[in-house]
Amino acid sequence: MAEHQQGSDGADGHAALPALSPLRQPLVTAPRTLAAITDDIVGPMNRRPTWKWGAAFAVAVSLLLIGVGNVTYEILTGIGTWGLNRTVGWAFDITNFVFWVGIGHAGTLISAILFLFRQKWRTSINRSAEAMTLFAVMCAGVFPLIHMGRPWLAYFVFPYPNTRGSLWVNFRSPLLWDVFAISTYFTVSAVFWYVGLIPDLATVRDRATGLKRRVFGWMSFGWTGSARVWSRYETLYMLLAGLATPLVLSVHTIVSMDFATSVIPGWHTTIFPPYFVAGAVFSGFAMVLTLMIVARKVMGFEHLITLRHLENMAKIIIVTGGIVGLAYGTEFFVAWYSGSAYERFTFINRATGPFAWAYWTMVSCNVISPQLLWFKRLRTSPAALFVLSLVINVGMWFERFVIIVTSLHRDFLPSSWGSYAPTRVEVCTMLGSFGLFFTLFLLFVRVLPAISIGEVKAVLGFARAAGAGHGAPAPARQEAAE
Amino acid sequence: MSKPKDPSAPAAPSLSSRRWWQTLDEVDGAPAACGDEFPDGPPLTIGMRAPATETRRDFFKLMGLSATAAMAACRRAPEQKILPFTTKPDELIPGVASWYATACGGCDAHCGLLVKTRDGRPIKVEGNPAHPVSRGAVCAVGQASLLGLYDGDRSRAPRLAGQTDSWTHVDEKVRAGLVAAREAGKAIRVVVPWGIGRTEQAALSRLAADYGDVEVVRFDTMGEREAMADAYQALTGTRLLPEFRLDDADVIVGVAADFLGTWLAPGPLARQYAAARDADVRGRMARHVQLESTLTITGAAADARHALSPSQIVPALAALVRALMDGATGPAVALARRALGVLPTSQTPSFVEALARELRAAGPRGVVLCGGDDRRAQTLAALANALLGNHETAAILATPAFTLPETTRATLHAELREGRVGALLFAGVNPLLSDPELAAALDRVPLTVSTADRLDETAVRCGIHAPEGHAMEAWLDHAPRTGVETMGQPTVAPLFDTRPRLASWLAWQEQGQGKGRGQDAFGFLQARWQREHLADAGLALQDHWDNIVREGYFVAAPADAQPIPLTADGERLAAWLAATPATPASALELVLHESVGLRDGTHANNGWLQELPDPITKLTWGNVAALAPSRARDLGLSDGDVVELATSAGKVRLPVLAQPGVAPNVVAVAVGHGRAAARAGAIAGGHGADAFPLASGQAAGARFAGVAVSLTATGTQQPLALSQTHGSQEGRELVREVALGQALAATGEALPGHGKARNGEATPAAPKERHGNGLWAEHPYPGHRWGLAVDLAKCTGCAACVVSCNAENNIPIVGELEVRRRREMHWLRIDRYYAGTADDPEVVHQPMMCQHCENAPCETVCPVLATVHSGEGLNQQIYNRCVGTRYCANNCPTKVRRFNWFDYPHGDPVQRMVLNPDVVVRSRGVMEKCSMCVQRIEEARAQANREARPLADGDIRTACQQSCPTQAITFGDLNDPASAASRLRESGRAYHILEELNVKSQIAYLARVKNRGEHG
Amino acid sequence: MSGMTRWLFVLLVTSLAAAGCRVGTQQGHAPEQPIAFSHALHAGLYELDCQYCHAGAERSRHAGVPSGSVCLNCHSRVKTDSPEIQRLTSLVSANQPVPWIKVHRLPDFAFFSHASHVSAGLACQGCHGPVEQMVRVAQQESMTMGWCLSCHRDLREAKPAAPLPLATLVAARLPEAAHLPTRQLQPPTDCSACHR
Amino acid sequence: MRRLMAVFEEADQVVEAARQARGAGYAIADAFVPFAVHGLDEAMGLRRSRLTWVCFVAALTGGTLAMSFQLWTSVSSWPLNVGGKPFASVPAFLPVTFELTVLTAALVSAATFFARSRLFPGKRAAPLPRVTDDRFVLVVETDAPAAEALMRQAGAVEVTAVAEGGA
Repeated sequence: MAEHQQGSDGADGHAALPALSPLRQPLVTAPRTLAAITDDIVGPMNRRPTWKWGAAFAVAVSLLLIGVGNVTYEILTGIGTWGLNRTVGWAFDITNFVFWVGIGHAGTLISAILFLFRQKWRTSINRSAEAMTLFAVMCAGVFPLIHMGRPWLAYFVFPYPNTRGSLWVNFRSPLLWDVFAISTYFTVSAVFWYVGLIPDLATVRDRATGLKRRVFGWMSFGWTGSARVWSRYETLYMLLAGLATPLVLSVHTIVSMDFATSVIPGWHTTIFPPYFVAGAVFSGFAMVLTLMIVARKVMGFEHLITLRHLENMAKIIIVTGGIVGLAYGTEFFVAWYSGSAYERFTFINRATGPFAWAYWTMVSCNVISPQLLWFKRLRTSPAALFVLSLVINVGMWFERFVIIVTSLHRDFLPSSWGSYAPTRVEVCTMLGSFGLFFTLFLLFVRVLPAISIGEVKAVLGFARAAGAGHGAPAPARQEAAE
Repeated sequence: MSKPKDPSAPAAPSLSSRRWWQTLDEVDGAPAACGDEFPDGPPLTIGMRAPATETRRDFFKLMGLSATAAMAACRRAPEQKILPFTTKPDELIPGVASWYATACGGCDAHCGLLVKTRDGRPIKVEGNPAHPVSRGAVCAVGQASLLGLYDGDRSRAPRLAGQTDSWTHVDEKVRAGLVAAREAGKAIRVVVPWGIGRTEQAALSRLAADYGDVEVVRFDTMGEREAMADAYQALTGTRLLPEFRLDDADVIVGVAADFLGTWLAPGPLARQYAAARDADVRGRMARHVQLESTLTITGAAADARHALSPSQIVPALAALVRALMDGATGPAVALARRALGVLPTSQTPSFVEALARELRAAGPRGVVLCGGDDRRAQTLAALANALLGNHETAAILATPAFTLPETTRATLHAELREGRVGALLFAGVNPLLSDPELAAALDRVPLTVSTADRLDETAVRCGIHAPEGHAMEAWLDHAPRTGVETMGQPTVAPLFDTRPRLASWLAWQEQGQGKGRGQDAFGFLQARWQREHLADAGLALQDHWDNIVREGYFVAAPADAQPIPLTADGERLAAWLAATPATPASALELVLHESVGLRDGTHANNGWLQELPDPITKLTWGNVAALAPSRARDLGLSDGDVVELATSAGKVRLPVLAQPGVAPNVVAVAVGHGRAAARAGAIAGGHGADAFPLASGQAAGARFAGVAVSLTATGTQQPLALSQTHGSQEGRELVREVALGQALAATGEALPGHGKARNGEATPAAPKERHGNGLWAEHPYPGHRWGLAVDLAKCTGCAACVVSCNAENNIPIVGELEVRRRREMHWLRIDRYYAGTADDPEVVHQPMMCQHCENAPCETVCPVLATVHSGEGLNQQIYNRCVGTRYCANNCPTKVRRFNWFDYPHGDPVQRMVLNPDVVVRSRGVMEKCSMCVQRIEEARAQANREARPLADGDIRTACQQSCPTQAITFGDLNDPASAASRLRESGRAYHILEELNVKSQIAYLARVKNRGEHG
Repeated sequence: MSGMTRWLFVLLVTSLAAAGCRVGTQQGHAPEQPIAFSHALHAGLYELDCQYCHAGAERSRHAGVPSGSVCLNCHSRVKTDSPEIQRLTSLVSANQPVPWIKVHRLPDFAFFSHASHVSAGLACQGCHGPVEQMVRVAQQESMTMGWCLSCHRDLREAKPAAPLPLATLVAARLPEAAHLPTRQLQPPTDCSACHR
Repeated sequence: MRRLMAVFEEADQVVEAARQARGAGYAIADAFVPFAVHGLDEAMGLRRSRLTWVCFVAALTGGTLAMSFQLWTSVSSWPLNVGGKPFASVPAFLPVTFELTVLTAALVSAATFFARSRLFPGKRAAPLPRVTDDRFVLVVETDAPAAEALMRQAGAVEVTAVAEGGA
């Protein structure tokens, strides 16, 4: 019976859907049984890793090791091993920090905001997007720590009772806000991610045997799929999504305040929070895109992560890219309009000074290149999207570099004007962070269900409720049952 | 690149609104400048760290880096021992500083010093304010001479034929050699520095008495004093040096004389100069016109400056003398006429007429200061002064007569060539550095002795090296001015097995017959003083003596020296002048000059001076071939291009620097750099190039200025260790200037374009709750509120304050590579900006230290409260709390915060002794900056408390303030309206830097004043 | 657990540990000294004034440990048979310092001045405990920054009048000293008072 | 008392079955499903979870604590003049307050959920076969044959009677 149903459904499902809602591509173009979906997602975890995965993992790990080596050297020798100087006190370190925090944004944003807006298409990508968030925040977190002159005293930034009469911390410092923002963001995202993972862990448990079963049994908290728990679970998930959404916005707002609250021309500006958030979403989605396009190829998820997912993300990139472009323009206008000679100089210097090359790289990557996405052919071509997403990530990295370095290297007193050039250690440290990120991500797609089984099944339900939309699926059932 | 701000601004008499030209060669972005080379660990430096910090830091590292730290944290810190004296000297209390008045050994000026010693080691040099000549002024070199004391590369024992040996052997050998010379009827020559004291002269006359044909040659590397003395000999018959007193001058004309930086006695001269130009006190301001070939800080300070090549100096002076002759009387007129007769005349430079007019108007209050070793120029300058009649006034006086039989360097060369010299003794001087010809002749002298403090270029060629140690280790007196003697007392026992020069002279007397033999140096010196000064004193000898030693100087009546009578015969003068070598004009003329830091190279091994940015070029750790920007452009050279300079004498490779203010056909090179590590010391080695080989070979006459030189590009590049690479103010009102008229008019109320330095307060000193332009009530400062006032009208950029700050605050030396990476650690820097045109620039200096802003941007952003505001308005930096995020430095508008990029290691236990025990030595990874010498504030407060009295204005003097030769810096309590600092902030010239940011700087700057004279 | 989480964990543990067991505190530290000198005997029984031996206390940052010669002022005659004294004598005659072990230690970034505190009329025991009862000196107080601060804060509140320093009185020749103003103690609480 | 355990293959069937079973007055013990089946909770007549209130209270407490701790440290415990700012720089304290609000809210809600649902790491679970994969199970508090018929009619592929506590 099951076979028959599947057959028929499969047939008219494919035929019917376009007719029913011509505007809608199917969310999931999978063979239509729940078991099949479980197989598709859990399957890769049981198969031996493909050579592609192995190669990717090898590269990632070696990058990670390079990074670890250089960071160790830096911590043992001194920040002097970086190219910084008395004028430019931050460069690669904080650039990478902001870059990774930015990457870390799309994850929770996709999950939370799209969940709240009931955007069903999120289901195939939210799991890995959230994982990406966690790993990116880890990478980000490393930089504030190693950029300290005395990282072994980093615990000073926590307000713990001490013997210094109690000397607390400076709650007025944006850096301290960062400490709280980043750790909160990491914790909440982790909880959100793990809560979403539990039912799927149970699924894996119930198909596994031996040690694996015990491990996943431990990890899945004894989940039985009870409907009572499910309904409570839905509430919790909704709450977490509701909490995560403003959190996502607050984190990059606070990161932007590292600059906005300072006096340095080019930093001291009020448009930074929205500007940074947009930028973060922009870069975040680009990174999700990069990862998804790779993942669906390598893990064979083409039918779960469909062109429609890619296209939707491309659209969001156009929008956020536009916002970022607008911000660039606004900065210049305000610099001129403010009448502050320092502001004006800073921005003229940005576009024409020693670091003009970085500025124009940024503009062409972030403002010009996304305009190609107005063409549907490009929006729906994974190859093109892949290239574009990489370009955008390069551009967003340069955005942070431009903001930090060009503002610092020529500020108020011309006597102190200087320059900056990275050293090998800094470059290797940055590579290391990419190594860390991809190592974690590749492990993730191997050992955990990279796509939310439960949610995809739920969506499948709607997909199968041919045409009747989200409403009561019952009538559709009868038809199908005939 | 930004364009100059608003070229069409009206030419109001304020620098801010004058048109600014773009920086010359923007080094920014050039790979050479931003040094992308991979820093391999900490640079080789002699930065200083106390030994104890090591264990503690490792302890913390361990703590932070692993979870086992929890345990580690509870461990007891390693044990420390206390090793008391076995018998404590009575005068010494551990932890309490004692001060000794003594004389500076930095140069021939021998200014009066107060040396601070802690637990037996000198840790700071300050000026002796009571000293009648130096009046508390100490230059950068004097400040740094402290580090010279702890120079581990000094000789640690005497040497015989290169091998270390005992003093007794050395003395025997020297005495034998001297006797041999006498027996052989050969001459014995002693090469001594200028300005050796009376006692030393007495000691040398003992030698003369013992060994017959003993004559001394007074030597100064650049030959300036020599040339001057020759000129005065021609004019007066005696080889005297004029002593200038500028306090009362109305017109000061400097001719190739960097008298604020390197010439004769820069410290005292700068003090007098400041007095002469202090419009607030005098009601008028001496006008200063400078004629020079390369830009010096003296030229930078001048009201008008004319760039002349060396060959144009004599014609200009001749024209000036001619112009001064009409209306003048006295013997000078006739002499001048004769002199001008024999000198080649050229067309009069345009500015001379006006200059002569000003000088004539000033009469005896006009002074011409002439530098360089061109005897013709020196003679003309002397004549000009004579025509002004200031030989009879206090403007120029003769320095004390020299009592020893004397000969000149030229004669010595001749004698050496003829092989008439049986013994040649070098009293610490190092002629072979600059005089290769002498080196050649040296081998033929049986006995050669050097008392240099290290195995320098001369000592290494001498058979015997009898190291004299450091000035702070010896009793020695000096006579800076007739009637004034400075007492130099030792402040520490000799660190090494060295012996003061005076002792050596005495030890080398012929033994075994009659009086005064074997007398020790101190006894000899004291005996002389008792004979000459104390005999007639009413006081008990001992009291009087103690008094002199305590005060550090002695003024004998008459305090004033004799005027200089011109007694020369015109014929002989004319003949001599005609015979002196002229400075020929050439396509490209070389100027070798001393630099403010290293001077003639004597201090090449001094890290503080090597890392001291040159006040004008801002170059550290080396020298350059400075060209006029237009010339460099024509030659297609940009900063850092290495060129080869070739003169008839030799070749040198140097990087080019396009230096505004250098005369168009001049290449200017600082001497004293590029000495070999084996000769000068490890620190000097490998930085810059030795320019002396370029000096013309001739024994006398102009050797260092006006040498014809050729320049060829090598095509290679060498990054320059510049501490400042951008010369324009970009039209920002950082350094402000007012004209003299305005400055005098402004009594109290603000000048146009000058916010009164009040941070928008009702009164500057209202301790109650103050509302500024801020959003919230400001924090009250009920007690004291410390602040500085910096008078840019007085600051000459001489950088004495910078070195003083280094010494006081244990600031590490980071080395050339790190400076190239722009990581010098100076808490106090001097910003230098240009105005005007590239070839005729105006220069402004601005000492820049932590502004101790009330609304300090750095404090708000520190996550761990490592920098917060004190109840007395200080911006405190707590090193042990700092985790090193560098956010504060980024957010500092004046970029005065310095970060410890590495542990600046300090291998040398000798050098470590210079550390100030009242200031912590910062570890790697922490931020540091100017503390307004908070240790001095606390010291003074504790003192006042113990004496149960309130702190008085002047109790506290910051390191930079104390030794400032021009007293440009004033520290004080801003809550006390009567304090000097508060009063200065009330001046109409006062303003704050970046006031528009409302950071409320506690440092007030007083706008620069220029006396533009008849056309200004 | 990796990256940030690991670091956070380490830091948390460390900081708690640091807070818990009071880093660097040496309270109760009582090392064995090279010579068994008893403060109980000298300061307690014989009531020698502290500053007879620790002469720097009123004038210098460092109270100072007496030079061997000071001990011998008495012990050249007193109790010369004791082996301890003989060890001392031999050290002094060999011109060797006595290698005392430091008991009260402040880190080298904290500047403490005995002069300021003694001349403010504070009793030595306030910080050093009842030394006159200690046979072997032990660190009585925690000597942490918080401990210093609490006293400074309290005194700032209390504003007690301080007697004039002995040195001042002597300088002022006692009769006039009566007319000298008395001082209010205002111990600083600024960081730079101790950290420079 | 015994229970009926009906196994379905489709989500809609279990919803339908639940609705009818309640309509027929049978008490529904619980359902076991592989994903959050839309409408099942209404069908089973489950009350809305009160987790939202827990979350709200937690947020309030967290926020209040955060702000008051910052005020205490910077105003009363050790007031320090930082960049001339007032001791109580309330605006500057908002970011940390907000972050801690969210943090406590999230952690407390999650913790409450796990506690209430008795889920914890390592808990031994005896899940019904395939309910985490592709089977939907409805457990009814009865063993009446009518109920069984109803289940079958609603599309149950298998109906078994189990002892108390069987699921």
